[in-house]
Amino acid sequence: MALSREQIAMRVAQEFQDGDYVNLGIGIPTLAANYVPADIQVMLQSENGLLGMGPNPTEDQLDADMINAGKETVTAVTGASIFNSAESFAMIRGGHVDFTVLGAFEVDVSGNIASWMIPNKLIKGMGGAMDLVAGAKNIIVTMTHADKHGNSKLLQQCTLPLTGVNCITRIITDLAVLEVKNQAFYLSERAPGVSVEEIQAKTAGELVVPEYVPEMQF
Amino acid sequence: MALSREQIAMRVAQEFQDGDYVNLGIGIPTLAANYVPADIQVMLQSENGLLGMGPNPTEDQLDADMINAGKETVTAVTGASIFNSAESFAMIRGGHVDFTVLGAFEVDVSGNIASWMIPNKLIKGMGGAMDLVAGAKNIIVTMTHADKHGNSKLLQQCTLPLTGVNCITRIITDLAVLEVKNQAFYLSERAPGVSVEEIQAKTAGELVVPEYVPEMQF
Amino acid sequence: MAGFDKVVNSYAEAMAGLEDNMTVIAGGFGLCGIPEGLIAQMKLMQTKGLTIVSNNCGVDGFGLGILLEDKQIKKMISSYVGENALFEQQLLNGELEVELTPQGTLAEKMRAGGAGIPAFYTATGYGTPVGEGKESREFNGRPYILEESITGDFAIIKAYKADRYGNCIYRHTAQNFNPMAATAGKITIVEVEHIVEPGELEPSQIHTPGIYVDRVIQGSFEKRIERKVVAK
Amino acid sequence: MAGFDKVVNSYAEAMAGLEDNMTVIAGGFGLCGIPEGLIAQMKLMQTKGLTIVSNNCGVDGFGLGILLEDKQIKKMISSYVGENALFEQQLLNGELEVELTPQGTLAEKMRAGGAGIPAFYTATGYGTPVGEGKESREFNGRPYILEESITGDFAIIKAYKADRYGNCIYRHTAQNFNPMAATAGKITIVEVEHIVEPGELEPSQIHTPGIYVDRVIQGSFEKRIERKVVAK
Repeated sequence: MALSREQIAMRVAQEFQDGDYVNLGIGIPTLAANYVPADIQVMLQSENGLLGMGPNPTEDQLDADMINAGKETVTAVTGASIFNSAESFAMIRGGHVDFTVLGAFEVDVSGNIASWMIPNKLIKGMGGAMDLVAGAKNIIVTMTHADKHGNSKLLQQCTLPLTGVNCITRIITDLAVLEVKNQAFYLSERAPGVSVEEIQAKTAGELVVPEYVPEMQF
Repeated sequence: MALSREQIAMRVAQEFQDGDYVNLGIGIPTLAANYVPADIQVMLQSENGLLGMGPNPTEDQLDADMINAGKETVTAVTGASIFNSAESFAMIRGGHVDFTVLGAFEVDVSGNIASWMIPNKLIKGMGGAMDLVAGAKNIIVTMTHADKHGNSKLLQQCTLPLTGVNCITRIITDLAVLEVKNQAFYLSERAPGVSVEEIQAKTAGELVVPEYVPEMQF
Repeated sequence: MAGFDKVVNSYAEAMAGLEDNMTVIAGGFGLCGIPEGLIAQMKLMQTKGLTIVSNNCGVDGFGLGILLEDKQIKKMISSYVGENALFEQQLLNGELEVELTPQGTLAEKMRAGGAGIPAFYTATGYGTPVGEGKESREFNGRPYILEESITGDFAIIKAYKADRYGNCIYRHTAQNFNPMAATAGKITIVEVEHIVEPGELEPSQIHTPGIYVDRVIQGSFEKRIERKVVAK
Repeated sequence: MAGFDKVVNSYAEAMAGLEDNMTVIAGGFGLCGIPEGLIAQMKLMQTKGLTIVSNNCGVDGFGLGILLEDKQIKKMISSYVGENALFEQQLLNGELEVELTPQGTLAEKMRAGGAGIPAFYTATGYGTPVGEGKESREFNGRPYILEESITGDFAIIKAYKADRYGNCIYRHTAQNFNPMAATAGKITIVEVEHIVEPGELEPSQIHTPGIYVDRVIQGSFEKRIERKVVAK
């Protein structure tokens, strides 16, 4: 059965290693912070200038000067640092952030990603997404495998304006975990109870399926 | 009579205006700090990362962590700020320093300056001089008008490797104050008791002499 | 002798010299760390045809959003502008131009503008609409695009503390774009929660050295929270 | 679970992985703010063929100067190297190569290296020997040259305080090149006067966020003064 948003987030959190600096986009990626394994530590970077983002504040802790990149009130963990936007993106662009997790409208077999703009709809802007996909060492895209109408979001070639090129190496959807390499999607795990056939049917881009595809472990 | 080093420094200090941020090179320029008029305030920038350089410390104040660009122990004035080298040169390169005063081997009518390298002598390096001449809004060159052998240091074209091009607008020597413009040196003041003829004799580059050349006032 | 005392006593004095069609760089991220009173003064002055460089354009009725009400803004250079309806309407009507710039590129463009660096290469935006029409070049086998720096006629920023000489420190994440904006204005004005005397700030802890600052004004801030989220 | 605790217990551990022919970026200005113990460890390791990027090369017998004694340095990238006789001798003998780089360009090259900016334009050095062989281009009618960024296999820096996570603050003008160097090393090691616990440093006052730092070592420093000048 397709994963819930929380289950996708749980699977994402399994990617983290002890000591990773991680930037989590809005939505499912942010949920992943709730599922960091108990035996490891990760530190969250928020691109408005906070390394070591903590949970949302209590009413007592509420502070207008303490927000995250989603403009939500947050706290800082012990050992956090706070800096300006140029420094924050020096970290990101310079490859110092170990992991970026973000959503997408489309991903293709070349590792291209489209996540910020749908022509003829209102364009709100890319925020920090283009810097993040150009800079992080590892990027994980989280999204549903297909849109509401059943159209695949894993394409041979993106149709929407791109956020970045040749940058996506791993995708975690509600159906599967896939690697992007050699101009194809490599299926490496499937959601519990989801068949390879269903994944094949919902993957428009070239898909490589090994003989044995294990189920995700939670 | 030709000015002493102290007198050159005194004449340099007359250029400063209240509220100026000033970078003073090693030698005569540094002496100018001693002659800032009593009714104005200037703040000294030292390119190793100090804005608001104060006098040398007493023995009690001596601190290895508190030096200037000449690597001499210094103090900081009240209201100083201390920052890294990239920030320091952002200030300089970005044109935020109002005045730079530095020495030179040669200056020419195009506003070129040579101050860091004599071929076939040991090359020690340019330090921050190239950044300073490229960045400051106003640069004053202080030097003797001629070298020990009587050769002019104000040339039609510099012969030594350059520190910067088209950047010098004002020169204060032991004999004169000159502006550099329209491919010529314009004589604007002479040292007390120094004749226009002497200045003409010691200026190799095109020199424009107005009808009346006032003596410097101290 | 005024020396380095940059404190002015009114918002009118603080924004003196602002004229139609100028470029203003504004610090802040969302509604966090914005110079509320300087923005209000710009509305009062009714200056038109402005180009505003700021990561966002406030919200309807607060922050830079209030400059939209009387159509004072001709062009916005921002990374994200999805927070207000008036913006959307003026954009769709063709009354407002927007130049969307990746957030990190925007921060770096301001820094470069202040630092005398006219242009730099970045991988951000290569192969996307942001890279269109820009020079691209490979370094070590990777493609980058050339981005030019930004400077403004004015920069308006918000600091937590500033001394009379303009040395500033920022509080928490209200720092954001303020330090870069401060460097990139021909005239830079700091609106501040607390004016202190020179010497009260530890020199090595100053975020923005006073050399970048032309005027300091004591502000009074609402500090509105854009998205209040509290722990359950 | 090591988490973010980056403290190592010996200089050998601190410099582990350093090999012949690597590039090392070193913080410091003259003898101020230099990682004395890490340099001494490099001498002990007798690593050869090093390219050292640092504003200066110490003095005879102290700082980076001690790496000259056994000819460990192949190339120096510096702005000013006039402080030691051994340097001069090896340079004249052709045993040592030097790439003189304007001080501000050097600082910016390190910063750019750490910030993922492969190259930038600067007016510094245009029309001088520094600009020879480099691309030049006009922006707004002024000529600039293209300078490429610098990164190193290692960066060695000196901080006043660092917490176990590698967050650093510097004291007075011992800051200098250290923050930029910290960002530009594949492996960055901080030698520090005082190791503190996470949370002891105010987050918004940290000069170098721990993300740039791989190892932290407690140092003991001579802090030699290069030019002692006292008021008369």
